[in-house]
Amino acid sequence: MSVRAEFDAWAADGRDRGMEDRHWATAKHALGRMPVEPGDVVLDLGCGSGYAGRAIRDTYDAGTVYGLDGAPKMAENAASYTDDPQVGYVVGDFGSLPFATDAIDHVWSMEAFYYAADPHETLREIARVLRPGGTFYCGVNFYEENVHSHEWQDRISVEMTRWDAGEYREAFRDAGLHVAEQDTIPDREVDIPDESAFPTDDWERREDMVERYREFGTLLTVGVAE
Amino acid sequence: MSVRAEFDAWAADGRDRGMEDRHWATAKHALGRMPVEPGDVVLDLGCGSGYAGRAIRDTYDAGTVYGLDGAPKMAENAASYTDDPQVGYVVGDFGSLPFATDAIDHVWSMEAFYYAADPHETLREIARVLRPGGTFYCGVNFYEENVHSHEWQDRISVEMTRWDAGEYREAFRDAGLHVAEQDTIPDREVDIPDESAFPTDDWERREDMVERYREFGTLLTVGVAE
Amino acid sequence: MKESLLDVLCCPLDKHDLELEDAVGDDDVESGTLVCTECGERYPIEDGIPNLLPPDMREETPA
Amino acid sequence: MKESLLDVLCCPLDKHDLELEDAVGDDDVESGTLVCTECGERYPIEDGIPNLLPPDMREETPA
Ligand SMILES: Nc1ncnc2c1ncn2[C@@H]1O[C@H](CSCC[C@H](N)C(=O)O)[C@@H](O)[C@H]1O
Ligand SMILES: Nc1ncnc2c1ncn2[C@@H]1O[C@H](CSCC[C@H](N)C(=O)O)[C@@H](O)[C@H]1O
Repeated sequence: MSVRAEFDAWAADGRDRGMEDRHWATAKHALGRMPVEPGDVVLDLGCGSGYAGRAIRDTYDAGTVYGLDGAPKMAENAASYTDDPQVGYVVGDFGSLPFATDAIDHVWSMEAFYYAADPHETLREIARVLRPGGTFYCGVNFYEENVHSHEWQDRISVEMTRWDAGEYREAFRDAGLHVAEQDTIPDREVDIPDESAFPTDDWERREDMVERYREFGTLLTVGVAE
Repeated sequence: MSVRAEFDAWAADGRDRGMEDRHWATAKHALGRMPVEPGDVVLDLGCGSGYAGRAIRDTYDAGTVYGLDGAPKMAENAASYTDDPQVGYVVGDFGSLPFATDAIDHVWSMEAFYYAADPHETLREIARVLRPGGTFYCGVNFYEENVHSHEWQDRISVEMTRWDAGEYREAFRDAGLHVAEQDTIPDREVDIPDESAFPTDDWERREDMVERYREFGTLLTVGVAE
Repeated sequence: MKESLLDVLCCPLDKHDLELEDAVGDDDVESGTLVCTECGERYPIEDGIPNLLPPDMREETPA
Repeated sequence: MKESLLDVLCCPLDKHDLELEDAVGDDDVESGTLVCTECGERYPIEDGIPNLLPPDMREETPA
């Protein structure tokens, strides 16, 4: 199934907002680290509901924020949540970004990068659209060390890339992005029930749930364009 | 009084180890974000007891770690805590680094940068010794937003630089360092007594102590050399 | 979309500039077509959102 | 100090290479002098630690 078909369905049944709620606990910490200056142009790749871009615009007084998504219904939903004229949405694919070379100060992508059909090509595209010194903030909870994420692939028709932390660093560098930082950001907010509640529908063992959220959380890799 | 006189005295009365204990709670989080690869050459500016450089060497299998300090007794103490042949210490000043251009992969500095007599010159020196794409991790708990730190200047003879977060970003860029991230890292470990214990010797009000440690913590700014 | 978006957009295929045709709406374009100044590929704007998927990924929505 | 440290060290004043003189100790130099190949400034190594403070900041330790 295509990105469009899969994620249009997600948007239609409200999963864009559901993801926003779940991803905010880690996203906000990564967003808080970004060196965005007033007036900067920021691109949110795989924006879903678009919450991250709007937070960047509000918090940092960013000049313009663009959200790109491959699913038209996601972009439509995102557009319907704001009437800020400095925020815009486009439908496009990670594989061939419709943005001019050096046009962007910062690229943000949360829980989306691993859906790229050719992640190396996507990194080269990101390096191309970023001005020299611009940053790429890439957050992923689907990654090799997070063993609890491995089964997610079975539940989704789009093929996912599962790199480990070192592979992310190497791929960034191959694409011309200096690696400035790498970190796992724990989700300290998700409610983890008492021992007695396990097994739950989703988790056999409490310690796995703790590890998944409080330890592995979201892997953040920050690149800086040459 | 000179850096040497002030901090030799600190080293002589064991304050190098005391700082190590207190700084570790925030330092370890910043250290954990560094993109150090096996074999990299790392420089610890104002190394004090040298704990950070040794942690980098051990955690990342760094090739060589050098600690620089302006107080000979600090460097002596640091050297006495390790016999790792891949770790070395030198006495030197932040104002004129005795390292070759492009010789260093990553520079680390914890609670030390604000003692530089000319912080702009020190940033230029750091940009010079870093290879293109190398990172500068700069942690400071003495900074403008941390109002509880302002009085520290009264207790020390060396003049301190008190920039706010924006001034750090601007000064980094002026010196040729792209800003990749800025964050405040809370100290979640220092013991904060119950309300009933206040005022303590050091703190009038509990909420100030909470703000100082749990909120302001250490301001981390990460630069990447052009 | 705001017309200023044209300053940063480009053709996803060959990265050349785009030109706006048949625009409905003023500064805030509701519908129209973005045309690549190099390869001539045409990209629709619908409900104010430009669709810049490469043509082979774009399933035409019924008119 | 390890002799390999010379590969990355330089004169703090003019950033030129340093040469090792009067070294005591093998690969692991206990004492000696680092001399700038350009300006000739001399920097002592004591207890295995080179003192590369600029000369005006270096207070001589009694011999
Ligand atoms: N190849 C591709 N090109 C563009 N968008 C893609 C894509 N593959 C997946 N996406 C989009 O990426 C999003 C992943 S879900 C994450 C949404 C949002 N960033 C959040 O944090 O909640 C979906 O909206 C999906 O449509
Ligand atoms: N101008 C200067 N040049 C070199 N070192 C300096 C300096 N000013 C201060 N220092 C050194 O910087 C250190 C600051 S204390 C911090 C020590 C250590 N990084 C830690 O986290 O605990 C002291 O050891 C002091 O001697």
